[in-house]
Amino acid sequence: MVDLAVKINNLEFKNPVLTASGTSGNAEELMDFYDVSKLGGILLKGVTLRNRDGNAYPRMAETASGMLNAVGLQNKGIDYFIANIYPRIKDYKTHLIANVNGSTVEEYIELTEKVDELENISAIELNISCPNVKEGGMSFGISCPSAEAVTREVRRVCNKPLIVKLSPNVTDITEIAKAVEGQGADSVSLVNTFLGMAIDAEKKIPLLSTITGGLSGPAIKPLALRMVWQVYNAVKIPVIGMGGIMNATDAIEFMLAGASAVQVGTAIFKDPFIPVKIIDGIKDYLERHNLESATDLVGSLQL
Amino acid sequence: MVDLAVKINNLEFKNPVLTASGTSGNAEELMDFYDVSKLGGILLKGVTLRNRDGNAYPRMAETASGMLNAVGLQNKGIDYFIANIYPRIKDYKTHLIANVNGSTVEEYIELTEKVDELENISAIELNISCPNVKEGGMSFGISCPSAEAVTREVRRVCNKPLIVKLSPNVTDITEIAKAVEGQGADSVSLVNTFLGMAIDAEKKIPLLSTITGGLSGPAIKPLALRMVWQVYNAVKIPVIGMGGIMNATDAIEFMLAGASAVQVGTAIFKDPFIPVKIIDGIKDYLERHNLESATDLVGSLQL
Amino acid sequence: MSKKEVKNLVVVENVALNSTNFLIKLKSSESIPKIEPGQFVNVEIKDTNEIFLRRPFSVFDMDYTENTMSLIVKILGRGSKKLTEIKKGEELSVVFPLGKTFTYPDINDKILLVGGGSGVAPMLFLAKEAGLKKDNVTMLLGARTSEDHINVQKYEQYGNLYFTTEDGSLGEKGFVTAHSVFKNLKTYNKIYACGPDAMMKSIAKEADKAGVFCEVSLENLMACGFGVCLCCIEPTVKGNLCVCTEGPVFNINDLKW
Amino acid sequence: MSKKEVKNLVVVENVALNSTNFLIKLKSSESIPKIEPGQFVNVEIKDTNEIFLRRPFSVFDMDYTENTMSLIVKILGRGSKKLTEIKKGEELSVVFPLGKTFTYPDINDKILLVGGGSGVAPMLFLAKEAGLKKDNVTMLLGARTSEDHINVQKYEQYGNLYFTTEDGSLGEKGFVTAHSVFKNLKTYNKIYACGPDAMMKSIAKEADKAGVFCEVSLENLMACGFGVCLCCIEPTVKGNLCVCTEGPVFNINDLKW
Ligand SMILES: Cc1cc2nc3c(=O)[nH]c(=O)nc-3n(C[C@H](O)[C@H](O)[C@H](O)COP(=O)(O)OP(=O)(O)OC[C@H]3O[C@@H](n4cnc5c(N)ncnc54)[C@H](O)[C@@H]3O)c2cc1C
Ligand SMILES: Cc1cc2nc3c(=O)[nH]c(=O)nc-3n(C[C@H](O)[C@H](O)[C@H](O)COP(=O)(O)OP(=O)(O)OC[C@H]3O[C@@H](n4cnc5c(N)ncnc54)[C@H](O)[C@@H]3O)c2cc1C
Ligand SMILES: Cc1cc2nc3c(=O)[nH]c(=O)nc-3n(C[C@H](O)[C@H](O)[C@H](O)COP(=O)(O)O)c2cc1C
Ligand SMILES: Cc1cc2nc3c(=O)[nH]c(=O)nc-3n(C[C@H](O)[C@H](O)[C@H](O)COP(=O)(O)O)c2cc1C
Ligand code: FES
Ligand code: FES
Repeated sequence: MVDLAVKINNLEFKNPVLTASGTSGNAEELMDFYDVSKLGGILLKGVTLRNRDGNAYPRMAETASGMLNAVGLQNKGIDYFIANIYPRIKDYKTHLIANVNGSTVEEYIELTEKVDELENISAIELNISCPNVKEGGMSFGISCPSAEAVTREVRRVCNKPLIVKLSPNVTDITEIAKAVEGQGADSVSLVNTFLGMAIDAEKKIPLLSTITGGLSGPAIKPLALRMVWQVYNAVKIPVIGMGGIMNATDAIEFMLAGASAVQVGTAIFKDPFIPVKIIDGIKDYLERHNLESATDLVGSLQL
Repeated sequence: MVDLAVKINNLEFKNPVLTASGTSGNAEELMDFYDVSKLGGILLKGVTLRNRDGNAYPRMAETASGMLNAVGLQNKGIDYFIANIYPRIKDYKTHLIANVNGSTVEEYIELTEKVDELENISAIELNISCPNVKEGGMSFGISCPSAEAVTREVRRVCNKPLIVKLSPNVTDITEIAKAVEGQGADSVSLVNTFLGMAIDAEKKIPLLSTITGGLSGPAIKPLALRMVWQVYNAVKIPVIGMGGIMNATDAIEFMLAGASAVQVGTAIFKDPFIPVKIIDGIKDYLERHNLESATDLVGSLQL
Repeated sequence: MSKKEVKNLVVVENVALNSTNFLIKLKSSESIPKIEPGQFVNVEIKDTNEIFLRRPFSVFDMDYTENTMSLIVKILGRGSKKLTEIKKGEELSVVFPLGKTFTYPDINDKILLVGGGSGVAPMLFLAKEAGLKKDNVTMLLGARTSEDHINVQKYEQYGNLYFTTEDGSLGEKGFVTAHSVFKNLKTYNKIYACGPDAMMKSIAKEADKAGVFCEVSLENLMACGFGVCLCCIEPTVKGNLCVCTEGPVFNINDLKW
Repeated sequence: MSKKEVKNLVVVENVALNSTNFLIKLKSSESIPKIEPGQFVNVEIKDTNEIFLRRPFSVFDMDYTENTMSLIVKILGRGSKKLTEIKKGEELSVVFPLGKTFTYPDINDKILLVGGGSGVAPMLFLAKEAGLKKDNVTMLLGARTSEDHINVQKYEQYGNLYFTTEDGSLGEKGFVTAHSVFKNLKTYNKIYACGPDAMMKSIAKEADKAGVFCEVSLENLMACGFGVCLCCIEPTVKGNLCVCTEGPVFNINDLKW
């Protein structure tokens, strides 16, 4: 029997397959298809301090082996989440991780304080990499000083494991990773979406209401994989990898490159069962390769 | 009759479709298929001061809607080029543009001086964005001071139009674009390849001998398009756009976003006739849209 | 909570209804869940390097004894084109059931169903499922020319059929809202519409003026189809709602049209 | 300079030779350029979202009166698999002619041709085109088991056929280089080989020891196939050479094996 469990920051995940924030709603939507207790964990939809309508339609454009989105963190705010959503999902038998988003350091702090109170939220993913909001978001994640500042302040009020989600839209992602590690991040997750753009040539207009949006899906996999490998070699804290993972082979590649766990995002839109299939596929792989545990994969790329 | 000609830095191109450096050899290879005088121009294979063997095999990995390469500027050096290749190609009836590469500023200068002497080379593309060489290359293109330094020094010895080719592997490409504009670049071309990685999960090894390589092809189009649009809005000099252009619609999107001309790269590997088909497709589009000239497209995106 | 599924269904029929519309009938090996008018399925377009996401299609018909589901696919772009090329015997991966159904009419309601373009399918399904007397159901279908209309003769058993074409080649000439049935909108208890946005908007305006209950089925760009991506939103009086889970059917009073 | 073309050819035959090898015959509507043993074509794999680049295949046979070209495609991965599913009547986009041919033997030469795996095609083509007396041609084909061998009976007219299998189910047991023909390598004037790298390397070693002329056809990863990408290189005594333009046929003396 192979052991699929992985441990990150003292949290034991039954397997290394989580679903990515903004691609698996608040877990309830996946329950329509299967019991989410199969999953290693679920990164909940990005939450903000107050209600956000998100960006105008159209928010989505299909691209070669990927898609652009410009959702812009639509959500009803943390208080609504606590009052209405949390009670419904809190007993799901998997790790629920909040994805917190602010426009200012103060907002990040206030939000973290509220989430920190929620017993059944296992960890906090600090999203400093959303490319689809005018204020805050990615602007925190693309410079070391601002990434440091927000991590430091949030760390002070956060008693749960703190995962910082990094932006790939930078010259050197290892610099940012080291900066947040230095301020007490327990782990890093990467990558968020790449800033991209699509145009309707016939109408001569951008396809997104926001002109630019975030690219996800298989198109970005080679870039995400490179960044996970770079960051794995640069920091000591665990790395959670994502970006275009569509099947078990992709997930294994991220783990070989150094990811302790993976998140599956856009693939869910194609088929919500993909995360479950990936779990099975990793098990198969471990058996075929005579490996005992999923953790044996982590960083085991041979150079 | 629509007018396909575009003018960039006092060079008149018969149409806005050029072939990208490293993807169209030294023009001769395309002559096996058709007369290259059909093309707006040809960016010759990256040249260095001395012979370079390039990187070890394997140098290529297929990815979703794209490919990674790690060629590493294999070429016989500028003197060989001048003695053996230039005489054979110099009378092709299209713009031949040299793509110059150095490991040091001094090498860039010496190389530029040699190329500057070649009468039938129409312009120089300064490649400060090659991700596949250990020294020089991209390291010049990812920080403003180094991009400025090399542009300034090369500008001094370069009497031909100077195109600086930008790296997309940066936090803010407009900063680099403005930096090289400030040092006398006549135009900028973008993007070079994105640093990526691919892994053979079964063998647990990287697919490239160099571990990382440069991603090109349709996968990068949304990112390249966004950067062209950003740079077009940030500088006054002409922008030459590329990255995943596979057909006329793609090329038109780049022009709408602000490119005065486009370069076609990886698409040539799929079909060397694609650049020619794109020229025809742009002509069709202009006719359908009642536009008189290809220059009418440039930056005409409606927001 | 209604269970949703991802299933490979077998194509048992793919026939051209005219040059751009195809009827695709899919069969399940197991019993198929109940799907009602307005609901849709999200279909994978395989074997092409141009399509990444699934494509949503309204259900046109169900047969629970045969375990089949039918769609009408109109060729709009690359994905719908590819889909219409599928062959009998091939499998199609389908996510279903998705979205909400139309509000069923009351037994004595007089209803007007207006369909245009790819919006014809859910209107015909609703006409069939409504369970009303034939004379209480009016179906109005609009298209550019008579060739763009599909043969709907067998729906005459469910209601009275009217057509418009922009060139006057079938039925009345002009857009659907110019049709004479719109002269007496108040005679209807409920109006349902599905088609191009512009069409639905002008219908909504007329229904609103006449004060008649009106539901429309929206066709937004979707990534997931089951409520996780938040890409398919429509601004409503209740805020931005997902068309895939809170719709595609909306009461026009809720829309900000 | 030999003109190269990109053409849509029509599949006129696609037959399974065994469970993993398929013979695909392609027909041109116009006259087809001369293609010689060792040369290859680069084939587009359409209608799949997994494949981005073309795939190279050696030419197995040509017929200039019928204007057809044949390939033997062995299923290795996703692209070759997809290719073997193509149907008669469908079109295949092909770039050709690519690469260099083998050095033809002199009229009285005795030659040994060794093929393994997907390397069988160019060996059989060369046997047919060499124009030698049957007894001067020795063909040795290696595979894992007898089932992995294809039926090559009709090549008996061009030379003497020998087989090896790893399990001894056909011909001699073991790798090709263990076959008895390798005992007397010096009786051959020229040796040609195409197959897995390891096989070609051990043949090269034997040929080198025996001092016999030997050419091998390499199968490198290719992006373009016509010399512009510089991805397909092989280190040689003349530096890194492109397999697609300077090969795929190399004299073993030029290789750094
Ligand atoms: C709930 C719902 C039910 C639907 N029911 C049916 C049906 O029963 N029959 C039917 O034929 N079609 C139906 N559609 C529309 C169908 O989904 C689209 O025609 C299809 O997705 C187009 O895909 P394509 O690849 O052919 O077009 P593409 O090549 O992707 O696009 C072609 C053009 O159409 C636009 N477009 C694409 N999809 C949509 C969309 N969903 N809404 C608006 N514009 C779009 C694109 O922006 C582009 O300009 C429905 C859509 C929804 C959301
Ligand atoms: C000049 C030349 C002539 C050839 N002639 C023939 C022929 O006549 N018949 C035939 O069946 N095949 C031939 N091949 C090999 C054929 O090109 C490959 O089998 C094919 O490209 C594999 O594609 P795939 O998509 O099926 O494999 P993939 O799914 O892309 O790969 C499967 C595995 O095979 C490896 N691989 C893929 N392509 C190659 C390659 N070209 N060299 C080495 N390893 C590779 C990959 O790294 C991977 O591990 C030839 C190759 C070359 C370069
Ligand atoms: C529609 C959509 C919405 C997203 N929303 C969020 C979000 O709220 N918070 C966040 O941290 N990341 C968000 N992301 C980014 C994903 O979590 C993930 O980082 C990214 O999509 C790359 O992974 P993938 O290629 O597997 O999708 C979103 C992505 C998509 C496609
Ligand atoms: C195999 C290969 C070799 C390349 N060599 C060079 C080079 O020598 N100099 C250079 O400036 N760019 C080089 N490039 C980058 C291309 O010119 C181009 O910037 C990039 O591929 C993006 O465009 P595309 O997606 O159309 O290919 C190379 C790209 C590829 C794929
Ligand atoms: S399509 Fe994803 S939420 Fe509606
Ligand atoms: S495959 Fe491109 S040079 Fe050989």
